[in-house]
Amino acid sequence: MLPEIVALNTSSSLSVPWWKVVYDFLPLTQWIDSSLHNAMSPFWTTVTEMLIIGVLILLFYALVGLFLVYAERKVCAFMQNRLGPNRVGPFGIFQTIADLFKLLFKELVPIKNADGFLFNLAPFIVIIASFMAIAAIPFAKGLHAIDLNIGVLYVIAVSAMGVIGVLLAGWSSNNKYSLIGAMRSGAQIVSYELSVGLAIITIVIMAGSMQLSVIVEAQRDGWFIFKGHIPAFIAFIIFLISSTAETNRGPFDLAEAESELTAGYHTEYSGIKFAFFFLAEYINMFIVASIAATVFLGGWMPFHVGPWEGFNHIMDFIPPFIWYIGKTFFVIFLMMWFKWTFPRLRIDQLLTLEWKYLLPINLVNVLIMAFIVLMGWHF
Amino acid sequence: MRSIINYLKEIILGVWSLLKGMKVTGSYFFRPSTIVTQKYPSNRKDLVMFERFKGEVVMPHNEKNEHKCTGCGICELNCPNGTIEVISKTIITEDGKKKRAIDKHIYRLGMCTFCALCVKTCPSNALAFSQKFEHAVFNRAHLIKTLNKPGSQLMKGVE
Amino acid sequence: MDKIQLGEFIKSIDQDLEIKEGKQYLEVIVPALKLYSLAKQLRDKKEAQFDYLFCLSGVDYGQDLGVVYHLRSTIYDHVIVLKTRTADRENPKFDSVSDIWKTADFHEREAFDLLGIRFANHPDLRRLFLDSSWGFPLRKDYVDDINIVTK
Amino acid sequence: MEEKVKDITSDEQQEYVINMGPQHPSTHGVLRLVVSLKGEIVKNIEPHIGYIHRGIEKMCESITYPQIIHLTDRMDYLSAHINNEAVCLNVEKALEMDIPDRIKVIRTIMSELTRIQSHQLWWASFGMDLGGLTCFFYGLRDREKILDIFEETCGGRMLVSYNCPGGVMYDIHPNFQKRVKEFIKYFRKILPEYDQLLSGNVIFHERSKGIGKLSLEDAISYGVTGPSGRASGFSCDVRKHEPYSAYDRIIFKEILHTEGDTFSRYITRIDEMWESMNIIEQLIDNIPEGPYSVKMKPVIKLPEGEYYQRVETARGELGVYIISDGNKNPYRVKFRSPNFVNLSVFNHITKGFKIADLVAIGGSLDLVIPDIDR
Repeated sequence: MLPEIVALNTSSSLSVPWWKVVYDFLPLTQWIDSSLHNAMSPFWTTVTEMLIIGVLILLFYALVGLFLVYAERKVCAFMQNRLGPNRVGPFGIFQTIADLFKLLFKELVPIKNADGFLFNLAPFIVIIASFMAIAAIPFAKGLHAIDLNIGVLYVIAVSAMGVIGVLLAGWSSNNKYSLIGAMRSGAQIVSYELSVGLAIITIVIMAGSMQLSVIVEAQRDGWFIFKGHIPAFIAFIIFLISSTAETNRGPFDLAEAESELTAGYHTEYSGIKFAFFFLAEYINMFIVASIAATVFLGGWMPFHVGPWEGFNHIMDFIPPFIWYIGKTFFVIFLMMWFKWTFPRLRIDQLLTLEWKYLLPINLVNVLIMAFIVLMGWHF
Repeated sequence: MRSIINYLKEIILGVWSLLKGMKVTGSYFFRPSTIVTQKYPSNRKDLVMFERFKGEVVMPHNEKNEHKCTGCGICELNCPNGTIEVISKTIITEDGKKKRAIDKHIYRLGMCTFCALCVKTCPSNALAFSQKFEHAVFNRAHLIKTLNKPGSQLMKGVE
Repeated sequence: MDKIQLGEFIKSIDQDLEIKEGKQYLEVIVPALKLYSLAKQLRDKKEAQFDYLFCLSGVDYGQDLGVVYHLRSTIYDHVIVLKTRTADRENPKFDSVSDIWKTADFHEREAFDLLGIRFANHPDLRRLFLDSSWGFPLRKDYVDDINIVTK
Repeated sequence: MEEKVKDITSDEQQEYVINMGPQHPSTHGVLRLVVSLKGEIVKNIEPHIGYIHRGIEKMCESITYPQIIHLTDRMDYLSAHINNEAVCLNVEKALEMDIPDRIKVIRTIMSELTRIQSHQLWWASFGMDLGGLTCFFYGLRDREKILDIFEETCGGRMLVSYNCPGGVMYDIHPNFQKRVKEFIKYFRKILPEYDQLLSGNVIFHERSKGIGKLSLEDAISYGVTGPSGRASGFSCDVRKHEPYSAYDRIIFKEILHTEGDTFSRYITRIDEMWESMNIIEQLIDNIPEGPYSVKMKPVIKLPEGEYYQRVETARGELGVYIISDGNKNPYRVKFRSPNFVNLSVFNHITKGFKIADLVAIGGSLDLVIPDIDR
């Protein structure tokens, strides 16, 4: 099988090694596009493509969600001297699937005096918000649902929409704990959205573009976290902190604060509606991590060290998709590590952290970065 | 100026304390040998309880189906919860004397608090604790046990 | 102060009080009416300073109902026991000491709950463990055919 | 008739009453707190207790003295051994018995092990209250080691029922000394990890310093004892003031802090764990030879009179007040349980703080609900 592909590809472009061609998804997507165009009218082509992408993202969504739940449980178990899930399947890998079935079959408990429409709408808003954000993320070269020229802005804007679902859930549940949780979440997201934006702007200044594919392409000879040295690193840390807060994860999980508010905004949800919140939390984490990977760690770009040709070749050999996933999971692991180490903050401390520490540091950081870019002091 | 230095110092010390915490959890994450979880139902075979473990009260019988219980009822008196009930009968011994012996030694596991007073106060050491700890049954009536085996007799030489 | 000095001290406050040398602590039998003023003096007087009420127990003596106060001074480390009782079983009433020692608040609620002893001037005398339909279980004449099983 | 217009801006109208418990993750049992809030700020807390009131004091009146032991086990189940010791000491004091040194030393070692395991569980659940779930597992992991020691010697893990009037139930297990020494060695290495994970953590400092201040006067007036009281500078360690068992022959210091906030309550307990290890180390190598139990009459009857015994449990001062009328059953038993008294201060120190602080303060008071309800 392999030699054939090599033969096929080397004929088209002799200068590039074969694996670079294989790892480029652009020809594949273009081929699908053109063959669809040949078969049907442009309108139906678009519809079919949308359907295909929708189904693919849905599948990816479910897989990532299930895997992340499993990974989180394993990671936290190992940090806590436990084994974690180990009953269903080898090493418990089917545990989350079993959980999924459990959640699917569970009764949806109707809540007395709850605002029924909003109560049912809330989980969908949360999940749609995270669903939309996935569309703009470049998984590998050419593996892109949509390449907006304001990709970064789009992802941040859309992923922040989930808080509306959280607010609605808290409000409509007719539960006092839920309401407190929702209000906390609102205050939290409004504050931390600012830091997320500013941290990314630091890099946008360097890249000179908000298009995600351009940002990734600009990191061909070095990731931004290395290129932008000190300010980029600070921005990365701030991004990590504030994005953890944005996804309502520990130590910033005040909205659900299980020791204070039992389960916060999703106290009253059960069955699949609860699963939506649960899944959305993990997908949000994935999205945030993939933005961090794309913007700071070079997306699907392999790790290159300037003059080491051999080393760079070996790195090139690893498929970009693996690079991308690896970086994303590294960031996710960092976030899990935070969650399972630190105690939770209080709501006023959370806001103090944002307005007194992160925001001023961030503003100064943007300034420094602009200056560095202006003087050309970056690598 | 001093306030700025303090501000930065605060941040650095804070981050350092957080990193120290992460070191602890991180080091355990990369040392799976420290895991303490026992895979309980699958390690049943080599799971040994300590010999003093108070699982449930039993009446040891020897191979001739003999026990040491004389039916004196001291255990029943000492039990704080009414867990034990001794039903005695009178038997006629070989030399023709009437003698008290147990008919049934009833033990209600569901009420037992494992205070060990019955085992400790038994004058003839007829009772003991077993190491069995899997007591779950589907019917509560199964928790009422008769400790003396059917057809068992008093061990010779025990008064 | 040791027991003898304490006894003399109590005598100096009120001649009529009955003082009993207990096996462990000095015991003072106080009439219900004198209780509050004695308690206050015991707390405030410089030589005594019984600032720590470490136990307050209601007791049913069969005929009488009584309250026993165990007091200790955190400064001098001496202990005294105040005992008071009343023959009125229908509406037993003592003065509350919860404004002298705040810990008495809960203790008195407990005594009210389990023995039905009322404390005048208590800020919030409600039942603590049981609901209002229960009797007063620690009284000796309490009967409960359902919950108390005796062989 | 004039209709009164409701003033919706008054404080009473704006109160947001939430019902924490009886089933709530941070009340550690069936404690119900009716919390009045204004926004996130706590205005008033009203504890509702009695959900597991079993009437232990009433039950004691109808059982004999050795049988009381299994009930005191179930009061403060985390310091079961110390509770039992209180009853036994009281009975022995009433009978004016001489207790051999071996029993005293065994009891002291066991008490201190109980104190350590209780503080470990407290540390675990306190970390969990603050949101650091990992603390919970580390605390329980280390506690398991002590429970194993208990299980080997006493046969029980939590409710040990090891004391009895006149001594202890069984002699210590041959492995006991070796295992305790191993544990001390292990735990001396692990305890600094607790500090790295929680005590030194900047988030934890923010969450606990200056929260729930209890002044010395209030601590005495409310009778808050144990580590919670000592954190306010209230010298209330019964082991020092009225030494019982072998505490009069060992050198240890009473841990006192003065701030009285959540952090100093925390650090008092951590220091107590170190101190308890010191106590055990002093005793473990020189357990005197002798009988493990004094022969008692089959029916123990206390002479008529009143007896009061105080001991220091992991949560404070436990008083056992026995009134005997000369029968084999006590006439009246009163347990002055430390948690019951410590709970009374909860409302006082939590006013004006936030919900999250309420959880932190509740955790730092270390309430065990069965001891409150009895």
